[in-house]
Amino acid sequence: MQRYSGFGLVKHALSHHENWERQWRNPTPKKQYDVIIVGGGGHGLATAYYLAKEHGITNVAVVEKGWLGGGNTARNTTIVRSNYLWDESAALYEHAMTLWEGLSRDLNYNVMFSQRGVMNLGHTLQDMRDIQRRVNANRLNGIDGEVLTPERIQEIVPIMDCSKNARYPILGASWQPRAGVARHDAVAWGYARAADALGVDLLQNTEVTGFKIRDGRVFGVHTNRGDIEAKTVGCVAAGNSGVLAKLAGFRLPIESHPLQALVSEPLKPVLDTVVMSNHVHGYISQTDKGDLVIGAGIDGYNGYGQRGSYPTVQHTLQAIVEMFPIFSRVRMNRQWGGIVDTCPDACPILSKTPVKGLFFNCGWGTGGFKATPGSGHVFAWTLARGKTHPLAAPFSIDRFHSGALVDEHGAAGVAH
Amino acid sequence: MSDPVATTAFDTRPDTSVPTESPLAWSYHETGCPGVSQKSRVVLRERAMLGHLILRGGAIALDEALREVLGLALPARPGGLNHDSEGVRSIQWLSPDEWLVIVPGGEAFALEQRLRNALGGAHYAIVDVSGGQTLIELEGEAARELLMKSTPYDVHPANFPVGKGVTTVFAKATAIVRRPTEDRWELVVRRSFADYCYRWLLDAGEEYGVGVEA
Amino acid sequence: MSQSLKQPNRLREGGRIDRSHTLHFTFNGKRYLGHAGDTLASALLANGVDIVNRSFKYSRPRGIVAAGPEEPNALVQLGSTEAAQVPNVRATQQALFDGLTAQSTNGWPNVQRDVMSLVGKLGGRFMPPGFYYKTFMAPASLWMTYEKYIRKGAGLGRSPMVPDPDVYDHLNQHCDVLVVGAGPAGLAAALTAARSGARVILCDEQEEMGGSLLDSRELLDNQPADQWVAQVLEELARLDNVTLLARTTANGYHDHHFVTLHERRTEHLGETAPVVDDYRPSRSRMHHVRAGQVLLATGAHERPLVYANNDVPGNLLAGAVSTYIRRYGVVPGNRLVLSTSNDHAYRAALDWFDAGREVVAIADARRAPDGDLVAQARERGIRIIEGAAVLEAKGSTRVSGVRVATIDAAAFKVTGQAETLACDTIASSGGYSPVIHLASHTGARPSWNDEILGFVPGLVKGVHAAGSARGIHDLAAGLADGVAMAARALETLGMTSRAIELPQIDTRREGAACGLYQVPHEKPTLRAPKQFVDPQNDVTAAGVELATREGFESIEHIKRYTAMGFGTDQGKLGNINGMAIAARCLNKSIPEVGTTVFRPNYTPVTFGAIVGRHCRERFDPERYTALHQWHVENGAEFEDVGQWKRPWYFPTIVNGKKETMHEAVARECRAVREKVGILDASTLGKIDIQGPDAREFLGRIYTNKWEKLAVGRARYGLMCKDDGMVTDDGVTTCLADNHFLMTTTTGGAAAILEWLELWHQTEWPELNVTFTSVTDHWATMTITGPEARKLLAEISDIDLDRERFKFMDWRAGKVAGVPARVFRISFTGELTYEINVQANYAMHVWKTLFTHGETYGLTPYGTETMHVLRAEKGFIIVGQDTDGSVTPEDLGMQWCVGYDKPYSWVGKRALSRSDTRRDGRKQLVGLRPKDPAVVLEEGAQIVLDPDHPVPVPMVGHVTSSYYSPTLDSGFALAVVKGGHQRMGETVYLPMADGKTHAAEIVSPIFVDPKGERQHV
Amino acid sequence: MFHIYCPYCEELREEEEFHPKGQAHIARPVDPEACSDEEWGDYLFFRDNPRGIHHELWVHAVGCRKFFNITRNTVSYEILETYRMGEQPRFTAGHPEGKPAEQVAAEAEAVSRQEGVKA
Repeated sequence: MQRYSGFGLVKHALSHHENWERQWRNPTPKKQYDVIIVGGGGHGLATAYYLAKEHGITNVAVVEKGWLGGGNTARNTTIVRSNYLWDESAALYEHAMTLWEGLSRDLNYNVMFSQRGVMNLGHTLQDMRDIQRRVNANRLNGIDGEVLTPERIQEIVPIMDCSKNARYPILGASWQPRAGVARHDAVAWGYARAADALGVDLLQNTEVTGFKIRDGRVFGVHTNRGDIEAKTVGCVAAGNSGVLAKLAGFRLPIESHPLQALVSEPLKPVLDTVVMSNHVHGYISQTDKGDLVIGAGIDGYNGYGQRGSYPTVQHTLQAIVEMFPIFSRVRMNRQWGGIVDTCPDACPILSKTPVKGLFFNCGWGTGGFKATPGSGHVFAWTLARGKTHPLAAPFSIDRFHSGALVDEHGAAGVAH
Repeated sequence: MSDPVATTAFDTRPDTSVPTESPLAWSYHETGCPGVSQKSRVVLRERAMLGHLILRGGAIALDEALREVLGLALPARPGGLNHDSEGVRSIQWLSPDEWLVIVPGGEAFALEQRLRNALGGAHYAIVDVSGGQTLIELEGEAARELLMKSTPYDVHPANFPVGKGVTTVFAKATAIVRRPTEDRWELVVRRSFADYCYRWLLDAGEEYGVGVEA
Repeated sequence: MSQSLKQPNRLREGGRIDRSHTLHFTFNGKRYLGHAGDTLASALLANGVDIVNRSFKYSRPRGIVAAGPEEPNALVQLGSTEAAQVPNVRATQQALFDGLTAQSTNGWPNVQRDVMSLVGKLGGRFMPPGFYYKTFMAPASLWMTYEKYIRKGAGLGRSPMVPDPDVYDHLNQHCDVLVVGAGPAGLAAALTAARSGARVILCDEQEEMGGSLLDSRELLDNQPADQWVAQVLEELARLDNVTLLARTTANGYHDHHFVTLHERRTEHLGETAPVVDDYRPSRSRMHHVRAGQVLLATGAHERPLVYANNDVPGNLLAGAVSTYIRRYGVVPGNRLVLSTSNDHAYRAALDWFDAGREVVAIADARRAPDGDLVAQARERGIRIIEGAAVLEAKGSTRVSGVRVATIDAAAFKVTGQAETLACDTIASSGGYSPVIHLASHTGARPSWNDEILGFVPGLVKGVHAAGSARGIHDLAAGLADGVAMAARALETLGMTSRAIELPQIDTRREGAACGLYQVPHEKPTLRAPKQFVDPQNDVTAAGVELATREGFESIEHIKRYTAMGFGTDQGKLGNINGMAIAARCLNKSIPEVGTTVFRPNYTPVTFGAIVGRHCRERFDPERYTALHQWHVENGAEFEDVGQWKRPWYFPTIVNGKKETMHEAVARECRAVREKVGILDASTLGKIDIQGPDAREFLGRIYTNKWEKLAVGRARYGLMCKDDGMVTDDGVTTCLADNHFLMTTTTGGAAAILEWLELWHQTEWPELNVTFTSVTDHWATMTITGPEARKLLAEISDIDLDRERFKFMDWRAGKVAGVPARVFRISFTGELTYEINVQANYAMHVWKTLFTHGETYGLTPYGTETMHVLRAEKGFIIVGQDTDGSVTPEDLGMQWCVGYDKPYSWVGKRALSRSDTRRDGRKQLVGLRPKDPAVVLEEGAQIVLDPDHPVPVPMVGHVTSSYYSPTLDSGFALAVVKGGHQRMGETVYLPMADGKTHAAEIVSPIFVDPKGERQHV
Repeated sequence: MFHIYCPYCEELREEEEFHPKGQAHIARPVDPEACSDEEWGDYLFFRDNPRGIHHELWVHAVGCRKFFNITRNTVSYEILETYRMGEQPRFTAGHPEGKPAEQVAAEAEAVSRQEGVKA
C-alpha cells in the first residue's frame, strides 16, 4: 500500500499527481473465500479490515450491491459519541470510541475525527433526570461526561438561545468532550483501502440474490455475478438486513425506516460543537467546509426510498431555529434520506442466526456511524471464532424471545 | 341532589347563575381583541357556552331518535353537516359511528335526556363535551385564505361546499372545520388549545386586518 | 465611499429594464447605479465589475458566468445591517432594489487583492482532491490544531448574529394541475388547463414570467415573443381557477405530488420586508401544494465547455450573454469569442454583434456547421472557425485572449496549431441539459438520451415533462408539447381539454449538435492549466481524472471524492461535464457512468421559510387549564409537562423576598400534611368509556380486576404493553354499570386513547364499547389535607360523612353551586377530594374554595409538591420511576395484577418470559440517605462497592428524590437489582463531585405506611 | 408527504392527519398462555419489513380516529390501496397488479370465519 503522508503529497504534486495508486482494486470474484461479508458500508469494510488485520483471515470478500460506503455511511450526520445509558451499549460504543481515537493512523487515512464535543440538551425536568442518570452511569463506566448548567452551555455555544423565553427553555445538558464528528466517506474509503491492501476482495456492483444453505448451514451466496462460496457469511446490510434475512428464510425484529438529514449552504465558522436535542428534536454541527449538518427525525413508516416526509424536515428546522434564532435567514441547501434498521429497543443485533455459519450485524438504527470501528472489530472477532464476542453477547437475537432487551429508549429517547 | 351517584347522564350546568368563563377568557385577558374595522377582511367571533354532545352508535337508531327529538336527520355521508331551519342546531358526521351535536347552551342536557328516552335499549353512547371545546366563527372575504394558512385540508368551494365539516390539522393543533353557510366558517377547537388557536388566528390574520367581535 | 456613476456596459436601448427608474446599490463598499428590472448580476455587469468573488479552495478571482440559478460564482453576502444579513445570495437571482448592499463572500482584505490567492497559486498543486485524507495524520493529537486552521478558511457567507426581524408563512394550496415554469411550454400548458376549467397553479422562479421568451429572437404571430407572453398572462390572471405565482421556485417535489413552492414576496423590495401600516408582510411564503397532476416545464440549463482557465472572469455561458443583452440591455464586454458545439448558442454572437460590439470569432466544434443561425452569422461576416474550440483562456482577473485550435472531440485530441486571439469575453456552449431536478426528487431515475445529448427526466405517475425539460428545445415544438402534455394530464384527471390556438412561428432550421464536454488541450489533463468542471468547489477535470485513477469509479464516489456537485448550485452547471470526463477516463459511456440524483432543494431556501410561523411562542402549542389565569396572577412558576403549562410551585413573597422553590415547596407540603392544599389536576387525561362491554374491556387492558367495581366506586389501575412493561396508570371510576371514567397520566392522554382504540378496533371489535376524550371538558381540583372535608362541607351539598363517602368512593352533588363529581381518591396519602366540574365553571368553584379556604389555610401547590407528597407515599410516576423496562412486579405492585383473570390481559403473557421471571431484576425501593441532610441526585447511580475500580458495577439508580419537610430529611425512590430482597442493606452513590453518599434500602413508603390518613 | 385515502372518511387526506402503526394483519395469538417464549417474541417484535409491497396499519388520528390498512410500496412509496379493518388486500407480493375482486371476497369470507383474527 502506498503510504500517505505530507511528504508524499509534495512528491506527487511535483509529478503532477500522475503516480497515485488506486486506493483499492476492482477484482473479479473468486469462487471461494473463507469469509463473505455482505454489505460494503463502513461496518462491513471495518469487519473485513479487522478480520484481516487482527485475525489473519485475508481470504475475504466484501460483497456490495452498489458502491462502497454508499448506504448510511454516506448519509448520516457523522456524529460520534459513546455516552450511552446502559452498561452493555456504553461498553460497545466506548470500544468504538477508543478505536476512533487511533483510527486515522491505524488506517493511514485521515478520517478527520474531530473531538469537538457533543452536547445533549435537556428542556424538561424529566430530560434532566435522564441526563443525570446517563452521565452518572457514564462516569462510573469510565466514559467522560458532565452535566452542564445553562450558563456553561451559553459559554460553550454563545449563539444558542439559552433564555427563559424559549418555548422549551434549556435547563441543562450532558456534555461529552471526547465526542465529535468524523468525515463519513473517508471512514469507508480508509477501511476499504486498508482492507484491500491486506488482500480483501472488495466486490462492488455485486448483489446477493440468495444464500446457499444446506442442512441448516450456509456455504455461500448467489449473486448477480455468480455464486460465491464461504462457510462463514456475515451480513452487515443495515436497512436491507430484513431483505437478506428473508432470503435466508427467517425474520428479524427490525423495521427499516427513512431517516432524513439536511445541510445548509456553507457558512463561515459559527458553531464549534455538536448540539443535540431530543426534546425539541433537532441536532446540528458545522463541517470543516462550513455547512451546517442537521439531523431530522425518523419517519414512522417503513421505507426503502431514501427519502422521507416533508413535515419531518419542517419540524426539525423549527427546532433548529428555536434553538438558534440567528439561523432563520440561513438557507437550506440539500436534504436526503437514509434507510435505518431499527430494533424495538434501539440497540443493535450482533448475533448468530438460525442458519449455522450465517451471522448478522444490524439494527443500529440511528447509532450506526459512531459505532463503525467497534462494530467491525467485534463482528470480525465473532466471525473469526464462530462465537459471539463478549461485548456483543447482550445483543443477540435471542433477547427478543427472552425479553432481555437493552432498552436505550429509556434515557435516550431517540438516540442519534 | 337525591341520588348520591348520578346516572350516566349528568347535567353539568348549574341551575343558579354562577360566573362562567369561556375557553377564550384567558386569551381575551392576555392577548386582547383587535377591533373590527373597515380594513378587516376577516372577523372572528366566539360562540361560547354552546351545548356540545358526542353521539356514538348505529346510524339507523340515532337517525330515528334525532329526527324525533330534534327534527334533524343524521348526516349519513362522511363530512356531512346538517343544520336545523333556524341554523342554530347542528349535527355533524365525525366518524362512521360518531357525530357531534351542537345546540344552544342550556339545551344539551334536556336533549340528552330526550335522546336517551328515544333510544331506549339501543346500543349508543352520549357524551357531553360542552366544557371541552368552543366554537369560533370566521367571516369575511379573507376567511378562506386564513384557513389555507392554517389547515392542510382543501377549503376550496369545489372541495368544501356548504354543509360540510371535517376534523383536521389546524396549525399544530387539531380542529373541526365547518362551513355552515356560504360566507361563514366555523372552527371547533379544544379548550386547552383554544388560546393557541386564537393567537395563531390573530397572527396569521394580521395580514387581513383580522378583527374580533367580542 | 467611492462610487461609479457610469454603466459602461449598458446599452442605450433595449431590454426589459426601466431606464427611467435608477437604483443605487453598493457592492464591496463601492456605490453603483442600476435600473428597475435589473438583477444584481446584470447591474454588476453593466458597471463592468469583473471579479465578484474568490473561489473556495484556490481563491481564484471569479466573475459572473450565468444568468440564472445555475450561477456558481456570484454568491454574495447581502445586507446593510446585522439583522438583515443573508449569506450566499446568488446575484443572478437577486432583483436589484434601491439601497441594496452586498459584498463578496470570500477574499481578504478584499476580493481584488486576496492574500489567500497566493496560497491558492502556490499551494494549489498540493491540494488535489482528497488531500485532507492523505495528510495531517501525525501526530493524532494535532489534527484538532490543523483543523482549527482549516476551518478558518471554511464557508462562503456568514450567518447573521442577531435574530431575524422578518416573518415567514405558509399557504396550503390544492390544485388539479401544477405547472412549474412559465416559459413557452409552461404557458401553453397552463392556458390549456385553465381554459379547460381545471384548478391551475403556475409558478416561475424568475422576477417575470415568460422564461426563454423574454429574450427570444423569434417572432410569435409576427410579434416579439414577449407580447404573446403578456397576452397569455393577462388571460390567466383574469381566470379565477388560476393562481399565478411569480418569483416562486418549486424547490422540492415530495411524495404523491406534494410540491413546495417558495415565493419570494419581498426580496425584490428590500433587504427586510417593508413595513406598511405597522404591518410587516412575510418576507417569503412557502406554498404547500398538493397537486392532482404536475407538469414540469422547467426548461434546460446550458452546459459550459470545460477548457483551460475557463474560470477567469469574462467566461460566460452563451445563453447568459444573450440574456444579459436582450433582457437587461447589458453587453458584458467588448470583444467576444464564442466556443460552441451547437447552433443555438450562435444567438450570443448575433446578439453581441447586433448590440454593436465585436465578435472576434466563433469556434464551432462541428466540421461543417449548417443551420439558419449559422447562416445569419455568416451574413454578418462573423468569422467561424470550423471543427475548433477554445482550448484555453488567457488573462488572470479578466479574459485577455483565447487560444483556439481544431480538435478531434471523439479522440480527445487537439489536431491543429493553436491560434491566439485577443478578446475580453468568451461565451461557451456545450449543449443543453433538461432541468430534471424536480422529477429526480421523486426518486425516479433519469435516462440518457443520445439525440439531445442529455438526461431526460424519469417520471412517476402523474408527472409530465414538457418542452425543453424533456429535450424539446425548438420553440414551436415546445409550445405544442405544452398543450399536448396538459391534455394528457387533464385526461388522467378525467377532464376534457379544450384546445388553444398556438401562435404562428417561422420554422428555423437547426443543424445537429455534437457532443463536447471537456475540450482537449495540448498537454494531458493532469498537466494542463486548470480546467474547471464545478467552479464553486474548485473541481477540475484533472481532479475528476485523478479520482478515477485512484479507483473511484462510481460517479457517486467521484462526486464525493472531488466534492463535485456539492455546492449551492448542486452541480447544475458541472455535473454532466464531470460525468462525461469520468466516462472518458473510465472508457465508458455517460449513461454507464451513472445518473446523478438531485435532492431538494432545487435552489436553497431560507430556514425561516420552511419554519413559517411555527416559531417562538408558536413553536409548539401551549395548553392551558381553565384555571391558568389564576395561576399566573398568583405568581406560579410553570413546568412544561407535555404541551401543558402546569404550575410547578407558587412562590410567595416573604419579608420582601421571593421564596426559592425549596422554601415554597416546603411550605406547600406542610400545608397539605397539616391543613389543606389545592392542586389543579385538570391536565390528567380523562376518557369516557361506555358500553355493555366496558368492564370486560377494562379487564383486558388493565393488569388488575374490574368485574366487581361497583357504581360509585373508583379503582387504581395499571396498564402494560404486551411486552409486560408498565406504560400508564390512573384511577378509573364506575359512573354507571356500563359507564366508566378513566384517568391517564397527563403526558399519556392522547396515546392511551389511541391505545384503547387500537385494541378495540383491531383485536376486540366484538366488544361493544366507546371511548371519548373528556380531558378538556372537566376541570379537576384536588383539595387534600386533614381540613379538606371541613372546607368542602362549607360549599357542597354532598354528604361527606366518612362512612357514607369512603375512600375510593365518588359522589355527585354541587360544589359552590356547580354540579360536580367528587372523587375521594388520594395521591398524597391525605384525606382528599377531587372535584370535577365542567371547565367553564371551574374558575368560580376554584375561587369559591379560596374564599372559604382561608380559615383552613388553603394553600395552592404545584407539581413539585405533588411529587414530594406522592413519593413520600411511594406512589410512582410512570415515566419517572419507570422507563419502559419495568414490570408491575418490579414495582412491587403484585397487588395490582390479576393473575387469575380469565382473559390473558395485555401484558400478562410477557411477565412469564425467562427474563421477566429471573432474579436480580431492578425493583422499586425506597432509599434513606444515611445523612438526613442529603438530598440524593435524581439519576444518581447506585453501587454496592464504592471502592471498586472503574468500570464500577452499578445496581440501580435514583428515580425520584426530594427533601421531605414531614420527615425533615432527604428520601428517594430508586430501582435496585433484587431490591425487594435487600431491605436494610446499605448502598452507595458516588457522585461527580467526588463525594460518595451512603443510603439504606427501605420500603418506598415513607409517610403513613399503613395508609390511615387517607381514610380519616 | 403521503396523500392517503381514508376508507372511512372516503377522501384523500394529508399524511399529517395519520399515524403509522406498523405491519398490518398481526393478530394477537388467541391463547397467549399457550405460546412459547419464542412464539410470543415473534408476535411482539418480528416483522416482515419487505422491500416492495407492504401491508401496514395506520390510524386516522386527526380525523375519524379509525384504524385501517394500507398496501404501499416501500420503495416507490406508492399507495396501491387502503382498506378497512377486517378486509383483505387486493394487492399482495404475489399479486402486485391486484387480485380479482371475487378472490378477495372469498378470502375475506374465509378469514372472517376464523375466530379471534380481526387484525
